[in-house]
Amino acid sequence: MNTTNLTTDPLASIRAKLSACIQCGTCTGSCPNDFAMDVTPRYLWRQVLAGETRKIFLSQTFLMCSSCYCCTLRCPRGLPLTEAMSNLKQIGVQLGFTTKTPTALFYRQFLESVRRHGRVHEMEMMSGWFWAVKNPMLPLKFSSLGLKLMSKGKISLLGPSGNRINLSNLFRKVTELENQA
Amino acid sequence: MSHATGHILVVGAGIGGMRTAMDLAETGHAVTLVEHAPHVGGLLASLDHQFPTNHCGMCRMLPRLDRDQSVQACLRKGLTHERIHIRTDTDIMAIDGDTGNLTVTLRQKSGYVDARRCMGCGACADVCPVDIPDPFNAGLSTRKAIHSPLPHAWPALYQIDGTACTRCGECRTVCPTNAIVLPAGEKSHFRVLVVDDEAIVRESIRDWLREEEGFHVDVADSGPAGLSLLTNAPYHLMLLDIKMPGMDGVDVLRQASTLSPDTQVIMMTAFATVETAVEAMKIGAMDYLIKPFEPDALIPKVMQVYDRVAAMTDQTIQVQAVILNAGTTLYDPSSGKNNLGYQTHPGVVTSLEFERIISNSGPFAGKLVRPKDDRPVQRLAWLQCVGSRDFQSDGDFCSSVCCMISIKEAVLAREKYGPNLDAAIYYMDMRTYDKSFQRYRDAAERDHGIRFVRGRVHTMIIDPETQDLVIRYADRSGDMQESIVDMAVLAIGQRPARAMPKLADMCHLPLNSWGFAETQPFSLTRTAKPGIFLGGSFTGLKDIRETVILSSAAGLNASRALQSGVTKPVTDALPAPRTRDVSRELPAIRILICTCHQALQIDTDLLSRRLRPCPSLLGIDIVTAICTPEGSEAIGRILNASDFNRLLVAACPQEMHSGIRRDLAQMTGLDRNLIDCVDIHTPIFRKGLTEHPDIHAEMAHILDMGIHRLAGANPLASELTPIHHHALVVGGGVAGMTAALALADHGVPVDLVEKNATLGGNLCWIQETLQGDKIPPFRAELEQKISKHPNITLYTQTTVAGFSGQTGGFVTTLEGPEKKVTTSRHGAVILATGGMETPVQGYGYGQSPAILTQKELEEQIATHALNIGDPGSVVMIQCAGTREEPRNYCSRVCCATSLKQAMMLKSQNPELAVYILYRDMMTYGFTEHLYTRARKAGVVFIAYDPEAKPTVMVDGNDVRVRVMEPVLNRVLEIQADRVILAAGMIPSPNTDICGIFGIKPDPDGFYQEADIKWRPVESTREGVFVCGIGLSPGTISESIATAEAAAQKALALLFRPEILRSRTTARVRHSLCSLCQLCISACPYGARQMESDLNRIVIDPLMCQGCGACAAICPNDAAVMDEWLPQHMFGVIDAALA
Amino acid sequence: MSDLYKLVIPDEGVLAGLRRFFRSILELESIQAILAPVQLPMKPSVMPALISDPDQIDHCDPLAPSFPLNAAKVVSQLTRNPIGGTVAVFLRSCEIRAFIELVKLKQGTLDEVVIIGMDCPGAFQNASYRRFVQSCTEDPGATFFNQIQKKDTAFPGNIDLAEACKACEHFTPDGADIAIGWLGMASEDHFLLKGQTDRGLDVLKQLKLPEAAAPLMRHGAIADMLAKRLAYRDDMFATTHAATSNLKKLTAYLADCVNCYNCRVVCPVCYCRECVFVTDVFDHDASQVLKWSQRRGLVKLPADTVFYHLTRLAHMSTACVGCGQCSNACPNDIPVMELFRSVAEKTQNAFGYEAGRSVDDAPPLSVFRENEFEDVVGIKGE
Amino acid sequence: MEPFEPTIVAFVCNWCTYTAADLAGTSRLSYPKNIRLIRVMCTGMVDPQYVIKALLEGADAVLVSGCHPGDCHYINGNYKARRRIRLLKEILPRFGFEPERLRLTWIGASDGIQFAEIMRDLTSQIRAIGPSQTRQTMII
Repeated sequence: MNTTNLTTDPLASIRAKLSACIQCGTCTGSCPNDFAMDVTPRYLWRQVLAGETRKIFLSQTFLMCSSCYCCTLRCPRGLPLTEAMSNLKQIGVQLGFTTKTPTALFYRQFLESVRRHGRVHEMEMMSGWFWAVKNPMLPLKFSSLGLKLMSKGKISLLGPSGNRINLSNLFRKVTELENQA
Repeated sequence: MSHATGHILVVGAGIGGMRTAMDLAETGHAVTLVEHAPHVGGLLASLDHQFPTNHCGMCRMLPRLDRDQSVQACLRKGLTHERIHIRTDTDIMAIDGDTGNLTVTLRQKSGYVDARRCMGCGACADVCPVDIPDPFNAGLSTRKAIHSPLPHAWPALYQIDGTACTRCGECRTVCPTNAIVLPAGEKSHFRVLVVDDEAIVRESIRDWLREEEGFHVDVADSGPAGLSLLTNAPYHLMLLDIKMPGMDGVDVLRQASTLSPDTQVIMMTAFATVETAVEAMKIGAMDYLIKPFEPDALIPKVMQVYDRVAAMTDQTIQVQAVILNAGTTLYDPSSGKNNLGYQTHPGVVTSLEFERIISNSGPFAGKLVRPKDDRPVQRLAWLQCVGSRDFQSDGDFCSSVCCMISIKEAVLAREKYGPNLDAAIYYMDMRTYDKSFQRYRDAAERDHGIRFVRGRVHTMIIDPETQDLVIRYADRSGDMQESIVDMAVLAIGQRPARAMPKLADMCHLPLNSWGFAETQPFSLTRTAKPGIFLGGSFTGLKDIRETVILSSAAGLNASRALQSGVTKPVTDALPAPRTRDVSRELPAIRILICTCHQALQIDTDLLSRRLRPCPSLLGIDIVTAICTPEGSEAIGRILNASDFNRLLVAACPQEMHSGIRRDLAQMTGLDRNLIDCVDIHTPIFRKGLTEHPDIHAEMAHILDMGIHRLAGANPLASELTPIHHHALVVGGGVAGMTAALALADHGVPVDLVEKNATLGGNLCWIQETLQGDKIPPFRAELEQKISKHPNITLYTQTTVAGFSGQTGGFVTTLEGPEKKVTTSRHGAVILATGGMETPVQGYGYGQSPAILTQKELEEQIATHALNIGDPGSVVMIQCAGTREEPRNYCSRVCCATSLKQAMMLKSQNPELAVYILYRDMMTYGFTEHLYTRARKAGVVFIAYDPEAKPTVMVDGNDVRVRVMEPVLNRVLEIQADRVILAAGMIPSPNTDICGIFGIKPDPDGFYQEADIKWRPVESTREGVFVCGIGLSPGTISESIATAEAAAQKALALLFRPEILRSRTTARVRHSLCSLCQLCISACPYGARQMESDLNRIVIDPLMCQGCGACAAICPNDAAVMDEWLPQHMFGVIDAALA
Repeated sequence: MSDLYKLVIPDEGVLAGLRRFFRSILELESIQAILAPVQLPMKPSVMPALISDPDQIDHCDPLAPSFPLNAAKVVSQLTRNPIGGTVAVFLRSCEIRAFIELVKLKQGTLDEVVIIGMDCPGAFQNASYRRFVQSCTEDPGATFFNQIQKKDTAFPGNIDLAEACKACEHFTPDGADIAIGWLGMASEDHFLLKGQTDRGLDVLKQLKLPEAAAPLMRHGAIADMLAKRLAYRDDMFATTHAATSNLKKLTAYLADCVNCYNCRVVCPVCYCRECVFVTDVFDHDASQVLKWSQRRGLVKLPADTVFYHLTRLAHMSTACVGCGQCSNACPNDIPVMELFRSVAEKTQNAFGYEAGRSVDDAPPLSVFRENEFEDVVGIKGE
Repeated sequence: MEPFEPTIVAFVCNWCTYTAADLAGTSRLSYPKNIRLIRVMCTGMVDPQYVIKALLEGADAVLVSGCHPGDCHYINGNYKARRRIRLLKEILPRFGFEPERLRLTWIGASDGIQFAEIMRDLTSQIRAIGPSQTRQTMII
């Protein structure tokens, strides 16, 4: 842990939230996605406190968080852990650490599809994602899932049947507001 | 009496309450001890063993100097003391009046059984159809609606739980002495008014209450109709609906509360209007029910009111002071989120329930099985911090004792159920903060094989097939662990006392944010209101040692309040019974046999023939019922002849404890110990006695043994030991000063001896306490009080050179400056020689000015000599050279001091980086909150293992600290501007105090207490009391509490010019003694010395506790104990085998 | 500097050698007096005496097979309070061991005494000794000692050693400061003098005696006497146990006892000033005696005979050194020593304690440890 | 003649064991009436003389019962009693008193059930081994 002063760096806001953490491990014990995380949430909070910014954004942990709020509900110090996870996601995007990871691309495709149709066009989103990730094996992994969903009529090639609304100006308004904040 | 005595009320008769009551009674006050439960003992009544000794020692709290004033038996059977009036089943309704003259209203709940007539035969319980959960076994087993309050209670007075009794009357028909009065006389006198606009509600309630319960029920269909009924006839209870056309329920309530204020009101509300119901409760409604409700929701509420009304016996008493010892309650894990599956998963039990499960008098008679499915248990887990250190259950404080309780239970379980029982404790910080706890924990881990696992278990999962409990937790290195157990014991934390809200608003007590009462600065017992004091664990869960200390301290402060002349002293010396001197007469015994309402047919001359030849037996008289007033007149008539000098009463067990011996002593003028009482009813009425008992043979043995016991009674009036009304306090620190002032305020002249030139001890360098109270003004005020106090003579630069003599008359030689020697006599001694910071070795101490101890840091902060570079970093290392052999004890205060100093530094310079390297943060009690605040303020806490201690590297003025960070699993190197070593405390290493005063030190050099839990401020020698840091490390207010407790114990010795020696005191028959001195080493209290100049064995009467060890080891009975002379024991043995 | 010296035996005989040795000790200015068995002028009986005048040494007769009383009580009286100087005492080993027991009970001290012991040849009962003296032609001591050295046990007046001495395995004076060894020294012209403690060595040094080499034969001689004695002892235990294995036999064994308590008076380790059986504790009321008689039909008086012996066993069996004085003193020739030694053997083994072995072993009932003798507690099968 | 009913003398410590006896009484556990309880302040006070006296006077068994080690009100009374009983258990069997006739037990304050069980087991044990030899022998 380098010994530069910890306060002048992007994680300051999160650190203020987590400083009361007593490393009891309850969040790790309660997290349903814990199996998929390369670094446990408890280790992550320790890294935040130690200011190891680069290492944090290398790991997948905060991206795996599906905001089920279990950890926040159970933290004996009442810390807003899920909020911290989503802040990490935002900071990751703002600092460009996480633009290239498959999960980030998946989110981008999802937002793109919602912006264009007002609802998700699964086929368009998944194919866009496969294309963006540029990993030829990926479509094969999802093919069995896709065929099963198609057979049940969950995915239609033409996209969502209901009325479609273009939400471009809504998204533009949001990006304006974010830039002001 | 040297000081003013008065009548003091003690609320709560747990361990704390009993300790306060006994202390005050021993110093001459009259005490009323009030207890809500039907028995004394509180939580301790159901605990068989206590840490850190794993033994039980409750009875060692009993008075030692005038033992004959109180009961001499196991305290779980109950407490009786001449000057303590105990009222169980009683609540405080109101306390008013100002200081020194308080009137208190008490309400005693009736037990529906006449205490004088019940002889505890238990026939009623056999026929009672109603089973209710038994609080003694924490609800795990059941008992009947009519029951004895505690299995151990003696005499076993049965009582009925009014709310559960169905009034079936079976018990009354069966009771041999018809002692049972069914609850609440006639039910039809209980008048209920139902006000509801829906007819269906009115009719159904009326049917339930009138047909089934037999109450008088009237109905009204609207508010005004109800009110008119209320005006012309009083009702005990009104069931009031809220949603009614015209006048709604709340208006009716408002008018009814003025119209007939003592009518209890229960609101009936639909779901939507619950808020209004709660509003209604604010203006006087007692409770509310949500419609639609079933009879079994309504009837218990009605019964509660019915009972209270029927059994109301309020009474007011005048007292000079009130001491609240109402203790605390344990957290109920089923409240809140109940994420650990308490009562839903089988095998999840609380620590109290586990204590009962392993107890031989527990629900399963000591078999370790799961309560719900009786499955045997092989694998056990203790989960710490349930309901404590947890925001989610709004308990951000540490309950201080759960860690130690879990260790104790784990060790007891392995000792009792064998080594193949797997016991693990899951904890965050193992809080072993007292001086003996660390070694206890190490022994648990090393010798008893208890596994200590760091990790907080959040969820209890049950494996559906095997019904095993699965524990998931993240261990230190972060990966997930699972372990399967049969039973999980929840170390439940504390919550305020059940009666806290009521008592708080009655006495206007300020409460802290968690609902516990707060006390004045520097005192753990005094409150803002002068006449009110808090004792024991009322201010927050304490272990037994602290509870006993705080209870004695509260007693001292209450007694001190009486001395300040604000109150008129009330001396109610007990009228000494005029006793006839019978020492010259041969034993002449008369026997009184109670036939218990002719339940026994006794042929007196058959009996006396069987007892012959017994020249000392004058005659046998029969009394029908000794416990009734007619019985006592009959006795009066029989005993007018004064030919006898000893009286044997043969009756039921109740009489053995009733005041009959005292009444007969007054009636006959004989000394109380010449009257004895034997129990002949239990053996004769023994249940299950198949063949008809030959009662005369059975009784002959018992009476014969009684006669020989009584013949051995010592007729001589017991001698008096003179007490020198003068006290010696050694050590002028905060403890010494407090003790000296406490004694001086009670009119006792005190010699305060201090080896340095000035008073103050450790107060000289400490600036501020944790709570922010400034020390210098407090120290100045204490010193000023001491110098001005007429009763205190101060000896500075003086040490104690010699000490000898017997309790109550010690001879001390003091050596002052320039070898000035003074000798004086003292009745009691209080040692308060204090302690100092441990001299530090290692961690680079001394190699750089940047490495300081906590004391040096505190001094530098005070003189603002501290300037750390910008932004600067400070590293604090806890347990630096302590809590490991050779000094394997926790000094209790250094963690809190580090947090205080860290917050001080952070407030001066928020940018400062502060790291605290710790093993276990010992922030017990409410200091836990400071721990959280320090974390929030940005202090970085790094835990280290004792094996991988941090190392400090110094080259030039660059100081670096290297430590292994357990979570990141990497070694961190911190550049530090200051390194603060928390080295803990050692006792002041001055002259051999223990050798001079003839008391034993403990392995670490502190004073060895007579009993670590039950006699914490008494040394191993009677008359020498110990307090302050010299006794054991502690905060300033804790040291003050030990000093006040020590003063209270010394007062028990000093306040009378002489003390009546107990009847059972050892005596030496010098003509037979061959001075082999075997009896000296046999005496557990060191009460015997060899006076070489007299060539005799001399006994210190106040130290002797009458155990008889000396009498047993002496081959030719030169050492004997009165009342137990060998020839009389032979007589009893002969009688037993006659 | 070895701790072995020679006690040269002059041609006048062993007795003269011993007397010269005692005289040389008495003449040391650090020794004020010497306690030794003395031949009384008026009658050929031997009694312990405190000799201060060297000329009187010629009366002392350490070889006489007379053991009138256990001198431990005498030495305890000499050391209960400061005597003002140092006294040498010549004691048999059972007297030394009894005195060590008395020191533990604060009845004496070892500070102002130099203990001289000798390999104990054994002695006769008082009655037998008187018969032996009459039938002896010349000096009884010398004749006895010569016969012992020649292992010839056909003593004049066909008498035999006391039972206690025949069963005694502690004949070497291990507790003494100075030990005189004659066993295994037959072929030498001197006895062995061994300083077993610093004080003993210091006295021997002052005497400037010739040093002695470690004797070769001694070890063997001791071993075979030990074997003989142990065999006799174990046989005695067996017979005694058989004779008292139940109450009926025990009462028969003690039937002649008249509660005269002589066995207690002469017992060196029964140190009580007044035995409890003569105090008020056992001064029973007449009504109680009548009650016993009514209950049992008949009660032998004085009562408490078996009770007395059992209680004495409980009190002093752990301190019994087997000196045999109790049998010696019993007017009705009850074999008290056999009973007490056999029980003492068992009780001392139970506590791993040997009476008189060392001053530092505390008497078994005066100390305790927290976890010991777990098997005694509880009612599971025996 | 009727079946043999043993008489057992029990020296019972006033603190723990007496409380367990009362607890057994109040919980209405039945235990045999052959037991004669003699209350002493502590087992450390039971002089070997009392045990010998009881056995010689015709007691079929003597029980000494006190607090568990560490619970003793007088700190170490029970340890001393244990050594004395160890001594007596060495002497008395030597003269024909079966070892079962002298027992030492620890009974805690809440061992009411154990107290009743011990009394029952002890009585049945002694009933099994028959009357004490003191009944047939004339004690002198």
